[in-house]
Amino acid sequence: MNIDFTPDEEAFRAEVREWMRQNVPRSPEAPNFGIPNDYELNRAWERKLADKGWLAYSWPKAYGGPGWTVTQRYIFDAERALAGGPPISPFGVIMLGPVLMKFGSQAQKDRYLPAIRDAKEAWCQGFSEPQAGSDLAALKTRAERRGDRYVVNGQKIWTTHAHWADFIFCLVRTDADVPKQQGISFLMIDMRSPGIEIRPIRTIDGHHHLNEVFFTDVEVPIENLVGQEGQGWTIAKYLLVNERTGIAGVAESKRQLGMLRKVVAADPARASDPAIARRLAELRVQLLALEYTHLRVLDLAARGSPIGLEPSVLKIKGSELQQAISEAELEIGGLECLPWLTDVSGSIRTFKWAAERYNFLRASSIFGGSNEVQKNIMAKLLLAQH
Amino acid sequence: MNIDFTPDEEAFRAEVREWMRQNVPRSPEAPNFGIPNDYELNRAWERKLADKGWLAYSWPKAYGGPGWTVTQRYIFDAERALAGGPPISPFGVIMLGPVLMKFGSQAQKDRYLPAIRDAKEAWCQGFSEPQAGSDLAALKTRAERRGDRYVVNGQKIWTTHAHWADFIFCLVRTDADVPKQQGISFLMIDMRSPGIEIRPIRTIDGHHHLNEVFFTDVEVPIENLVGQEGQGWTIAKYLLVNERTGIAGVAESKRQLGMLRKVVAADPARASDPAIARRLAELRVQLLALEYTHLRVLDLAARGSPIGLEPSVLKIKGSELQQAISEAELEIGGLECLPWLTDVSGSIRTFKWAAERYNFLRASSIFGGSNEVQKNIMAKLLLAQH
Amino acid sequence: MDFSLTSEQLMLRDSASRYLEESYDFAQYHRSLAAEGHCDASVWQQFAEFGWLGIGVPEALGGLGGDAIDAVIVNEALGAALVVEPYLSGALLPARLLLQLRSADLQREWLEALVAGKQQMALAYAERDGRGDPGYCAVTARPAGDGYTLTGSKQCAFNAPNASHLIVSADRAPPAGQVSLFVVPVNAPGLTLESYPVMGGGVAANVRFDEVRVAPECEIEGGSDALEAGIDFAILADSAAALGAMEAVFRKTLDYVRTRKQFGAPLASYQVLQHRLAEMYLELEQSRSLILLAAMRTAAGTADERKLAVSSAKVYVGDASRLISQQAVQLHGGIGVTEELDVGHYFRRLTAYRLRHGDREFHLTRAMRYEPLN
Amino acid sequence: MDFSLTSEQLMLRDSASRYLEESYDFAQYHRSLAAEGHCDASVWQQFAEFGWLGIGVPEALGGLGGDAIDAVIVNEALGAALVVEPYLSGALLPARLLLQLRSADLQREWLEALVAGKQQMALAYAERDGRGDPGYCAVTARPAGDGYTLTGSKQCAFNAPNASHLIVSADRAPPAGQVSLFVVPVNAPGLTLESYPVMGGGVAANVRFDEVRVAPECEIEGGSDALEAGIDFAILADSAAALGAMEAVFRKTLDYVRTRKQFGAPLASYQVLQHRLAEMYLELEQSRSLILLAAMRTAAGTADERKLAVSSAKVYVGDASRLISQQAVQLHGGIGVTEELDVGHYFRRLTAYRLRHGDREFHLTRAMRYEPLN
Repeated sequence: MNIDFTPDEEAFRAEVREWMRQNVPRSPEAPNFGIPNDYELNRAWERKLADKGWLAYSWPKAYGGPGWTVTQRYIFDAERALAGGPPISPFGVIMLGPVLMKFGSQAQKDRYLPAIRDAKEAWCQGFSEPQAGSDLAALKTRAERRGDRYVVNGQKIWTTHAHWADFIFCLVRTDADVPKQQGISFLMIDMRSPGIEIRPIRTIDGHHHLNEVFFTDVEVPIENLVGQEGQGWTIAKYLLVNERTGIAGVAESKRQLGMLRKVVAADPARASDPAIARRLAELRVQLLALEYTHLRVLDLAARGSPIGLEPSVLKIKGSELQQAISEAELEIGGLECLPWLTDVSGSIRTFKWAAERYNFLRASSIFGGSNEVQKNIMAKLLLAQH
Repeated sequence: MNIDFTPDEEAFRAEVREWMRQNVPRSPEAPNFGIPNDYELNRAWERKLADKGWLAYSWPKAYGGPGWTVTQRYIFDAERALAGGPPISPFGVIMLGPVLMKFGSQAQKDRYLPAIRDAKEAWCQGFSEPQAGSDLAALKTRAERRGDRYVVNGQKIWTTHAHWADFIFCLVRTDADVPKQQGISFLMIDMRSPGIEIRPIRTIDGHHHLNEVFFTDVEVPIENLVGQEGQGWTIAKYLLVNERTGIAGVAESKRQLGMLRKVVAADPARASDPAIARRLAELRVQLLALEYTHLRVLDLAARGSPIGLEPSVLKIKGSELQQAISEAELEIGGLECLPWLTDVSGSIRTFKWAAERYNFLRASSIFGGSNEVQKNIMAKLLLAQH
Repeated sequence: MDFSLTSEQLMLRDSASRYLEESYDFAQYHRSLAAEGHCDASVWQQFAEFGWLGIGVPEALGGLGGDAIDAVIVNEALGAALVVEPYLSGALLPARLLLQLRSADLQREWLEALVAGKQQMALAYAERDGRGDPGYCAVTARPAGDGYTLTGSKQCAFNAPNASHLIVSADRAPPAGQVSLFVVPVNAPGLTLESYPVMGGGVAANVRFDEVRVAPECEIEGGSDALEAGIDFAILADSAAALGAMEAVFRKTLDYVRTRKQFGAPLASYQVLQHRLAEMYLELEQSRSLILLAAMRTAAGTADERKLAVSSAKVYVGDASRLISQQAVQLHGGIGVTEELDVGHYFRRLTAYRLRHGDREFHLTRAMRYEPLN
Repeated sequence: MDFSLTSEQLMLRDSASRYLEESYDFAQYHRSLAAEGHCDASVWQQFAEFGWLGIGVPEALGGLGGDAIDAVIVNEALGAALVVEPYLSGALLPARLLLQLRSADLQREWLEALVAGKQQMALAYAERDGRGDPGYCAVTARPAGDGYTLTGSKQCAFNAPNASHLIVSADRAPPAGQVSLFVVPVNAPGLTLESYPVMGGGVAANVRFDEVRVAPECEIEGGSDALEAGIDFAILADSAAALGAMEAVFRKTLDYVRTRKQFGAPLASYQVLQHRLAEMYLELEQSRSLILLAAMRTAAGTADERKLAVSSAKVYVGDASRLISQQAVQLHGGIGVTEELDVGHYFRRLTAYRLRHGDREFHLTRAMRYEPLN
C-alpha cells in the first residue's frame, strides 16, 4: 500500500500543470462549480483541449483518447480544476462515450465518437420527465416504430444545456405493454429535428442552464437506437454509475476550498476569527476523506473490482461537501455576498459569486439521483449482504 | 403577552427556594438525570415532600394536592431541580394519579391516591414487553377473567424500579378476538402477589434501574381494573401525553448545564477554550428555546387548549438536549471522565458521573416512545392538517 | 406569564393576514421587485393607510402606538407573504431611532413623513471590517463648527437607495470608541451611494462619506446604546419575518408532498420525508418560542435580558431558517430550484436573513455575555 | 498509488480475524475484564506467540518487523473483536518508543521482554491541565548527579497498573519547554500510582512523581518529536481499533434490523432506519480512507504529512464513532442499552476512544497547522 505517485506520474503532472497554466481561459472563475455559464468561453476551451487530444481524457487509445491510467486521469482532472479550467461537459465524454463503446454499433461509434472527442458536436441528456424525476422508470415519452423511423412524442425536463447541444440522448418508451423498466430504449436525437421545442427554465441562481424539451412527432432514424429495443434501462444504469463516480467533484471542491482559505488568510478581520478557522478545518478534513475515498474507488475500478455502494457514497458525500463549501463561502462573506447578480466595486470574487453558487448547488443533492434515492439504493445493497 | 411572574408567584418561588435549601438531601448529585440510584435517599426525600404536602405537586386540592397553578408547578419543579433535589418518581404522582382521577372508581381513588400522595406506596409501570416496544399495542400479557379475579400471565420488560415498587399498573390483553388496540385493559397489581418474579436488567451505565417482570398465574381482584375492559389503550394514551410533557426535563437540563458552566468557569484551562465557550453557548440557546416552548405548552394546557403535536416536540427536543448536555460534560471532561464506576481522588463531580450519565441517557431517545415513533406521530398529525 | 395576544393584537394579525392573502400574491411580489427600489408605491401607500408605518410611534407623534409585539405580528405576516417592500428598514427601524432625535421639530417633521409613507430613511451602520459588530465603527465624526463632519465608508445599508436621509453611526474621535448616531440627507455634499439589489429582494447601498457636514440637532441621543437597541429591534422584526417565511414555505412543502407522486406513491408516504417534516416543524416551533421571548424582553425588560433573548433568537432562527429553507427546496425536488415556483424565492429570502446583522458566532458570544452564571 | 495489501499483510489480517473469531467471543471478553489488569495471561501469551507483540520491532531486535500498516491491520481486528488486552498501550507503543532508547543494552533487554509478553510498559504523558496536548508538560526533570529527578503528576496513563516501567515525558527545566522522555521502573522510590479501570475496558492510573531518580541511559532520544510521533502512532492504531469496532457494531445492527419486528414489519423495512444505516456506512468508509492515508503517511512520509493525516483521521473517526455508536444503540432500542448485549459494550469502547489523545478542537487546529496553503 502506498499513496505516492511514481516519477512518471509526477512528470505527467508537471506537463499538465504547465499546459493548463498556458491554456486555461482568462476569467476562469465560473460562478458555479461545474457548470459554466459562458457558451463561447466553454466551446473555445473544449476545442483547445480537443486540439491537444485531451478532451476525451478518459477514453482509451482505441477510440482516439489519450489512453491514460486511472491515476493519470485523476491528476489531469485535479490540475485542470486547480488551474481554474472549466469542467469538461460530461454528456458526450463521460456519459455517451462509454455507452457507445459498450453498447453502440460500429457505425454509431464511427459516426459519433470522433465528433465528441474533437469538440465538434455537443450533447445533452434527456432522462428526467415531469412525472419521472427520482422515479425515472415512470417516464412517458414514447417512440413508435414506423418503418425505418421512430416517431417520438413527449417531454423531457431539467435538460442541462439543451440550448447549446447538437444532439440529445434520450430514454424513451418503445413498449407500453411490458413492466415499466423493460419497455425503455436509448435513442440519440438530432436537436435540429423538426418537432423539437426548447423552453428555458431559469434556476434560483438567476441563470439559464436548464430546459424543458418538447417532442412532437419527431422523426428519428432507427439506426439512432443504441443497443436493442428494451435495453434502455440497462444502458441508463451503466451510464449513471459513470456519472455518479465523476459527480463527487473532488477537484472542484479542492479548488473552491483552497480559494476560500486564501481569501480568509488575506483578510485580517476574518483570519483572526477562530470560528472561521474551525469551519475551514472541518471542511478540509471532509475534503481529505472524500479525496481518498475517491482514490480508493478509482483504485478498485482500475483493478476491475465490482462497484456497488461506491458511486452512491461519492455522490452523497461529494454533493454535501460542495454544498457545505459554498455555504461557508456565503456565511464567511456575510454582507459581501448579498449584492444580487450585480457587480459592486471592490468586491472579492469568491464572495461575489458565493450566493449564486450556493443557490445553484441546491440542485446537487436533487439531480443525478437525489441523495434520498442514493440512500435507498445503499440500504438495499447493505441489507442484501449476508 | 408577558413573561414576568406576578409578585405572588415570586413570593411562592422564594418560599419554595428556602424550603429546598433546608430540605434537599445531602449528596444531591444523582449521577443520572432524573433517575436516582439510592433507594433510601429517594424514599426519605419523597416522605419529606409528602409531609410538606408537596409530593403530589400537580394534583388539585380535591385529591389532597396543593392545587397549584401551572405556573406554580413550573416554579416548584425548577426550584427543586436547581437546588439539586432528586426528581419525584413519576409513576404514582404524574402517571397513575391523573389516570385514577379521570378513569378510576371512587373506591379506587380512595384506596390508592392518598397512599401515593403520602409517599406510602410506590408504583411502577408495566407497559413494554419483549415483542412490544415501540409497537406497544402488540403486547401479549393476558388477563383472563375467573370469577371475581383476573389471572395474569405474561412478561413485562424495561420496568423502571420494579424492585422498589409496591404496585405495578399494567396494560394487559383481556380480549384476544378483537383488533389489537381494543382488547387491552388497564390493571393495577400488587407486587407482592404470588407468581410475580423480578429479574434485574443492568444497563450500560453500570446500574440497576430496569427489570423484567414475569407473571405466572397471578391473581388480581377485578376491582383493580381501571375504567372498563378494553379501555386500556385510551387510558394509556392519556397517560403518555402526561408522561411526555414532563419528559422534557427542562429543570434537570437547566441544572446540569448550569453546573457544567460553573465547572468550566472555575478551571482556567477550560475557561479559556473558545470551542468550549461556543458549545456551552449553543446548549444555552437550545435550553432557552426548549424552556419557552415548554412554557407555551403549559400556557396552552392551562387554558384547556387541545394538545396535539406538543408532547412529541417536548419529548424529542427534551431528550436531545439531555443527551447533548451529557455529551458536552463527557467531552469537556475528557480523560477525567474515563475512570469507570470508581472514585478517583480529586475528581470533579460533574465529570466523575459524566460517563454514567451519558450512557444512561441513551435510553431517553428510546423509551417513552422512541424519538422515531414521536416523529411518525408528528408527521401523521401534520399531514392530516388541511 | 401569558402567551396570548390581546384582542387588538389578534385584530392586527388577522387583518394583516387577510389583506396580504387577498392582495399580495406571487404576481404582486414580481411587480414589487420590478418597481423602483423594489417598492410598489401603491402597496406602500396601503401600509400607511393601515397605520403599519406608525407602529411603535406614539400617538402623540402621529403614530399608531404599540410595541415590539405589534411589530412582530406585522413582520411575521409580511414575511409569510414574501413582501419585498422595505417595511422594517425603510420605516419601522428609522422611526424607532428618530424617537431619540435631539431636535423635536425635525423629529416631528420626519416622523410625520415616515408614518404617512411620503418618505423613507435607512440605517447605515455596518462596515466592511466589522463583520456585523455594531461596535466596530471606523467612520469618524470630527467636530466642525457647532456640528461634525463624517468621513469613511459603510457597507450594505439596507434601503439606502430609497432613503431621503441616512442614520449613520460614527465614532466621535478623539477620543475613539464613542459611537454616535447622526441623521444625514442623502444628497449632502460628499455623500455617495453605490446601490444594488440584494439577494432575496430589497435594495441596499455601500455609502462613502467624504467630509459630510452634519448639524448638531441631527444627532440621535443615546449613542451606542441607542444603536444597539435599534439593531436588536431590527433583528427581532427581521426574525419575525423569517418566522413567517418559514411557516409559509413549510405549509407549501406539506401541500406538495401530499400531492406529488414518486414510485407510485405520494411523497408524503415516505417515512424519511415524514421525519424531515417533523424536524422542520420542531425548529419552527422552537423559533417561535424564542421570538416571543425576545419580543417580550424588547417590549418590557432590562437591556441585558433583551440582548440575551435577541441574540439567542437570532442564532436559533438562523439555524432553523437554514434547515427549513434547504429542506423545503430538497423536498420539492427539481421544481424547487426554479424561478417559477415561490419556494425558491422563500429559500433566497431566508438565506439572506442569515447574512445580516451579525453572524452566528457573534450572537452566540453576545448571548453568553449577558447570561449570568447563577 | 496502490491501496492493496501485500500477500503478507493479507495473511496477517486473515489469521488475526480467524483466531479472534474462534477464540475471542463475548465470554472471553468478560473473562478478560475479570482478569487482573483486564489482561488474560493466556490471551497475551497467544499474542506473543503470533509475534503480534513484536510488530514494528526490527527482526534484528527480536521483533516481527513490519510497519504502521501491519499495526493497523492487527488493531482493526482486535477492535472488531472487542479485545480488552492492552495490546497498543502495553506493548506496541512502548516498544516503538524504546527503539530510540539511549542504552542499547537496556533496549535489547526490554524489547525482548515486551515481545515475549513477559513484561508490559506504559506511556505517561497526559496531564490534568494539558487537555490532550503532549506539548503541555508540568512534570519536571531536574539534573541530579549524572541523571535527573522527576517531580509532578501525570493523568490517566493507560495500562500503567500492568507496567513494569513507565515512559514519562518531563520538562528539563531550566530552560523550560524542552520535553524529554525517560523510562522509570514503577517501583522507583517516590513513584505512586492511583489505579482504576476505564470506561470501555482496560486500566489506567494517575501517577505522582516525587523526586523520582532516573539514570541517564534511560532517556529516549528525540524528545518532543519522539513523543509526538509516538502519540501519532498510538492515535493511528487506536483509530484502527475504533474502525474495527465500528464495522463490527454496524454489521450487528444490520443483522438486528433484518430480524427484529415492530408494527408487524422488520425494522429493516422502515425507510428512516434504512437511511440511518446508509449514513453509518458513509462514515465508516470515509473513516477507512483517512486511516489508510494516515497509515501510509506514518509508514512513509514527512512529519508534517503524518501530522495532517493523523489529526484529520482522529477528527473524522471521532465524529464517525459518535454517530455509529449512538445509532447502533438507538436502532437496537431497549436491548441496546443493556449490559447483556455486546452492542452497549462497543458503544462504551467507541465513546472512550473519543476522550483520549486530544479532543476534536485540538486535532482540528493541529491539522490546519500542517496543511500548506498552496
